[in-house]
Amino acid sequence: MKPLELYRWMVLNRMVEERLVNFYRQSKVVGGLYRSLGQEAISIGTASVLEPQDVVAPLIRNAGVFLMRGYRPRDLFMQYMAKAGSPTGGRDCNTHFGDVQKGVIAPISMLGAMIPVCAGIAWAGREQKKNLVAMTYIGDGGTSTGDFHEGMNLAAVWKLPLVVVGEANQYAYSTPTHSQMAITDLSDRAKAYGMAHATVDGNDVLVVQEAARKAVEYARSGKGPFFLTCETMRMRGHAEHDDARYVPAELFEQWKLKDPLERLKASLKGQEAVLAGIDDEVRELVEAEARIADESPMPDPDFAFGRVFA
Amino acid sequence: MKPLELYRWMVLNRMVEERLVNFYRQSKVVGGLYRSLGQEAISIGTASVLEPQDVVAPLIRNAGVFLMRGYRPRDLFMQYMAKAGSPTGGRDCNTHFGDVQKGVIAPISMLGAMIPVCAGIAWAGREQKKNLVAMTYIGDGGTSTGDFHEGMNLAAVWKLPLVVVGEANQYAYSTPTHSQMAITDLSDRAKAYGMAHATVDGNDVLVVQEAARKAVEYARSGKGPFFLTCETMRMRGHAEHDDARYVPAELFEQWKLKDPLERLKASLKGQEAVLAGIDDEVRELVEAEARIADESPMPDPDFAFGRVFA
Amino acid sequence: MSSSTTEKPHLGGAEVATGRGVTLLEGVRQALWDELESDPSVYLIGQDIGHFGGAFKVTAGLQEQFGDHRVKDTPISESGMIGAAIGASMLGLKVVVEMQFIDFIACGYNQLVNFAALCRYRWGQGVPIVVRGPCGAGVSGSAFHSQCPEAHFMPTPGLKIAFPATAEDAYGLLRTAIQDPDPVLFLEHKFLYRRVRGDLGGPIPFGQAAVRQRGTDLTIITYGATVHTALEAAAALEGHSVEVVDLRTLVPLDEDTVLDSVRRNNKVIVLHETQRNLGPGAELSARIAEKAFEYLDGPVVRVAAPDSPTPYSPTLEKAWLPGVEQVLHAARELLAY
Amino acid sequence: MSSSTTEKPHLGGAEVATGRGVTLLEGVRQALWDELESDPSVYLIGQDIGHFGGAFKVTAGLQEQFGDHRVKDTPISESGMIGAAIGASMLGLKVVVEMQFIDFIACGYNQLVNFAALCRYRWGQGVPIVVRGPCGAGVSGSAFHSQCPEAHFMPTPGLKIAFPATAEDAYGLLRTAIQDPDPVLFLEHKFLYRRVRGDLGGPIPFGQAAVRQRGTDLTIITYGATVHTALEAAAALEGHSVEVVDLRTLVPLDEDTVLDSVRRNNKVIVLHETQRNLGPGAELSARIAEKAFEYLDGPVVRVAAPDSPTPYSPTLEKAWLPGVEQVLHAARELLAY
Ligand SMILES: Cc1ncc(C[n+]2csc(CCOP(=O)(O)OP(=O)(O)O)c2C)c(N)n1
Ligand SMILES: Cc1ncc(C[n+]2csc(CCOP(=O)(O)OP(=O)(O)O)c2C)c(N)n1
Ligand SMILES: [Mg+2]
Ligand SMILES: [Mg+2]
Repeated sequence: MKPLELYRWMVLNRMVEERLVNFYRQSKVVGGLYRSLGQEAISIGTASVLEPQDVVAPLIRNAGVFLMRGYRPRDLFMQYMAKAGSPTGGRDCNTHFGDVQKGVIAPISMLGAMIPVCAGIAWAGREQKKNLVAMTYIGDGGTSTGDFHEGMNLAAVWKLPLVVVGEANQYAYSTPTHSQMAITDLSDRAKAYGMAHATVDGNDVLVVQEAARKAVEYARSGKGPFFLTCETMRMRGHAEHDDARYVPAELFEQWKLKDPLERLKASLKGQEAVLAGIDDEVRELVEAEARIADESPMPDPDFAFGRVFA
Repeated sequence: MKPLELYRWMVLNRMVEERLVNFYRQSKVVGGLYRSLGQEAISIGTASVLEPQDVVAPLIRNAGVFLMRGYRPRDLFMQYMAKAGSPTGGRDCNTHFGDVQKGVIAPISMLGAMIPVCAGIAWAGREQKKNLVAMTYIGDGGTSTGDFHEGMNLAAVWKLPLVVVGEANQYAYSTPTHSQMAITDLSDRAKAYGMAHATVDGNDVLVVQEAARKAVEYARSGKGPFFLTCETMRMRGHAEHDDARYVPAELFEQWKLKDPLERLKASLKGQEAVLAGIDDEVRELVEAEARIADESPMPDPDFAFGRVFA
Repeated sequence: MSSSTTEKPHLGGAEVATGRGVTLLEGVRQALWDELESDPSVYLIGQDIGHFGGAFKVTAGLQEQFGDHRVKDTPISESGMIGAAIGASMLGLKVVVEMQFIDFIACGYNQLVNFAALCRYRWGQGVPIVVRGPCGAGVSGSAFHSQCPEAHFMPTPGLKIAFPATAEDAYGLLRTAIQDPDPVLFLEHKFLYRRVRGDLGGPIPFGQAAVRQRGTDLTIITYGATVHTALEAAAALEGHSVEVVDLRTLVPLDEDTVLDSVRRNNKVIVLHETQRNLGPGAELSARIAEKAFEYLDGPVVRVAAPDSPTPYSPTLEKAWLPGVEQVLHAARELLAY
Repeated sequence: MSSSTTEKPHLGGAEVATGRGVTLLEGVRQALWDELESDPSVYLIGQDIGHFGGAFKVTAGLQEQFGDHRVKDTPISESGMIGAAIGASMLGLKVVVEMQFIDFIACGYNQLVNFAALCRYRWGQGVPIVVRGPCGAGVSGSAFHSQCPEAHFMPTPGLKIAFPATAEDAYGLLRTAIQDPDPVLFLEHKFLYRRVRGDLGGPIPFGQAAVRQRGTDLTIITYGATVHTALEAAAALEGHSVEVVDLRTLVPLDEDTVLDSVRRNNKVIVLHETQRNLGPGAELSARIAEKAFEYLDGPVVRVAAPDSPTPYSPTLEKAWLPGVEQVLHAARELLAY
């Protein structure tokens, strides 16, 4: 995907979340708001290399992935505002939505659970000769779960076309990575499975895209699963209610200089006018979508019932 | 521990199990009988370096560990025969018994579960300044469980005095190791945790003892946990009912040449008379113990009830 | 624990049912065979289920017939196995996951109750998987190879539970389970595996209890292995006409058949092997009270295992298991009520 | 989900109870503080419970006071955490494990039900651990941050379950739980955390229900957040004298207080927030039938959540939660029975 396209997706990702912050401040967001500020290059860079037949399971920090898979900003807005028109009709929260037709699987909250599930998707795709790759994400903290282990091991033993993207963003809620694991390179997790792996700069969308392209190629070619660690920084609290006081100010400052959007901009010298045009187009789109979502109704109480079984 | 002592323990371990096979053939063993034939050097070599204050959690292939921690052959016989006089009074089976006073923790069947539990023991021991090391065992197959991962990671992050002995015996029930993991050296599992590790010949009790001594020293000195892989071969079926037809005959033949007892004997050239003396002493002991166990009563039905809560 | 475990007939009734036809274990195998044969989207995964045929040999011969893609060994990862089945089901596979012993489902609990069961409600995605395996006591399996886990899963919305008592039902219910659009926990009592025999029929719909014996004085509601205990007790209650209702599936529950029997007989015993406290018997007692209170000539009486783990020693296990004696005792008291 | 989640008062009664004293959340914190202070063998572990004070700030200030040995952060490993607590307990530590949300206990299910709960029966080894955390709906937490998991654990022999409804009980029951020689699942309803207040007393023994309101026409048996729902409903039933029994602990269950109330009032509603199918209400209904059948002037009626996951949107969650309206409806029907 071309840098300008990547730029547009990253801007869209960021503006959608910024608009959600406004909704949150207006108490229109029901529950917590989870940002991916500073990590957008990971969602955009990795999703940018997926084919239509591929299946992806985004987590709470992957709003950008939903957008790239065909969901509209209003879908995310309505999800966070628990509206009737949201993908789940208000039954589930934030990024807990999906549609197999769109190649998107909704997560459950229990961290790690998506890894075995996506291994199963990769397995089914191979059995069905769909030439698909399954991709999912995991935070540094999420790799401490038993499900991460069981899913990674199974994928390696079955040589499944699975790409797991590790978002090493320095923290799990308030817990710094060194209190979560005794390794410094998250990719070392893959060594227990004999799984191919790489660690890259997660704040450079071009680097992420290239690494993801290789990882997906590797998986699609039948060589087996791939664990791609993207080093980055969670630039907000765990959720908007969390002021992240536990993060040293210097850490934020140091990472602010590596903002993925600014870095991509810098690499697009001379195209300021084009970029500004994209910014305007996206801003308008987001506003229009936000208005639609905002004005849309809450679900009818009756929708609370039924559809437990087919 | 001196080679002759190690020899006695290994002979005791083997003769106890051989006597159990007789009981099994007489249908006096209730349920399955799990052998450690060919793996005795691991139980004996590792348990031989433990101090009185240390705590160990043996699994089904570690009958020898119970013996070295002060249990008598009759205890194992009675456990397997579900007798009233067994350590659990007939409430639980085979090696599902223990006594914190003896520094022995009883396992549950769910593989992997002992790793977090022994991490907790190592943690408590450190808090209580007991200068203790916790040791437990895991089969190659057992390392595929989520609990293995969560326990190993926790032990590494907390730098706990825990030694986990991996018994790489080529199979998990009928499943060869290559269908269980995509690595060939079980020690690679430790790399995901930044945990110290080593892989040694599990059929040479002197090698195992020396490696275990180093691992326990490392853990006791506060450096953190240690994963010690002992390469070996399960020389019987998963349990006595299993004829292990799925194991290539050559594999058995090749490993038979590495029988740990024979190898230790060979290294004790010139002491044949002493060894023969040990054999006789142990044989008599085992027979006497077997008789006591055999003649002992089954539990009173009333013992089925109560002691669910304190 | 293994298929060769010396099995002691603690469950009374079970032997009575032996006779011609195929065993319950063969019924399970035949259902798997027929589904693998008739539906290319059906897959089996589990530990040692391939060339080895599983700890109880339930899947013996299936990998040879259908290949190692359709019948696949897994690492020792219950959560990984169930999770993989969930993912595969979203792409259209129908995966049957074997727990080597159902007790180990505790290690895959989260995937089953939080992922598989809740998907359809949350975002409309069905998860047609079957998790099956040997359960139950009576074979000296002790605490971790004897469990009947149905009570731990019944409160989970979105999960169906089947528990056959006969070879016909094992076959018919398993075929239905595999084609069901929702997740199913399928419980096979290992004590019955080789003890009950019958002729196989076709698929059997969920939610239809079977009245194993008609009667007019008392109704015993049960399922699984204790259906045979109930039948033996009924036979022993000379002079009394006892009806035995086999629920077959706990979710969905055939309320109509239960209530119809209650309204006719007015006295009810609920019998199950699993522990008493908040066992399925509690739900039956509560529903009967709510929907047929005025028809009751006595309290709904529960006969179940005591609230302790299954002990190992045959003498202890026999005392622990709810047997014919307990049923007779409860029945006589209730009849005299 | 988080402590700052916009909370909507779906549970009716709860606000009524606000007033002077400390909040239920502060009661939990005070119990932890007092135990850490009075017993050096008490330790707390959990995710983000240290300097951060936990997702709900329950442990705020404890690490500063008692140090990072006694109050310790863990990796995201529920099974590892519970397993570690089990092991530590065998050497004499009393470890309190926080689930950031109790829903995640599903990931540590095996360690709690198969290891902790069964040790004493199997080999005589007690496992005095407490697993505690925020549970319950009413704060738009949707399916995985709203669960009341008690029904999934009640069938487990060897596990105690406490579920306080007031600040006093949160304090008193938690102190008892930490000193209890057996494993305890301690459920704290997050909707009550900052909504109910009271003065703290001393430890409160398990197995002693509290009659929150005396009455003569009808008994409502409940526990946790719905105690407040019951009290509001009772107040709204003008002209009728309603007794409200708060069980406080589900295991052990205070049968005496329950049966005494049933024998006096002859009409019973069992109310709980968790789903209806095989919820604790089923066990109460069954026990009352078995032990006080002849005292019943009507069926034991259950009021509980429908058998579906907790929905997210406030409009849906309000409809889903068993509220005052449902209790009034059931009560009027039963009173007229
Ligand atoms: C099994 C489980 N335990 C606990 C939680 C609560 N929880 C939600 S997010 C989170 C931190 C996740 O950190 P990380 O995996 O690094 O992802 P990040 O938030 O940094 O993107 C925790 C502990 C959970 N969702 N699942
Ligand atoms: C969680 C869990 N799943 C399945 C089993 C059934 N099981 C018992 S032993 C065994 C094989 C274990 O293999 P390994 O860990 O290599 O130990 P070994 O028998 O080779 O010593 C299996 C699958 C179990 N005990 N626990
Ligand atoms: Mg993180
Ligand atoms: Mg092995």
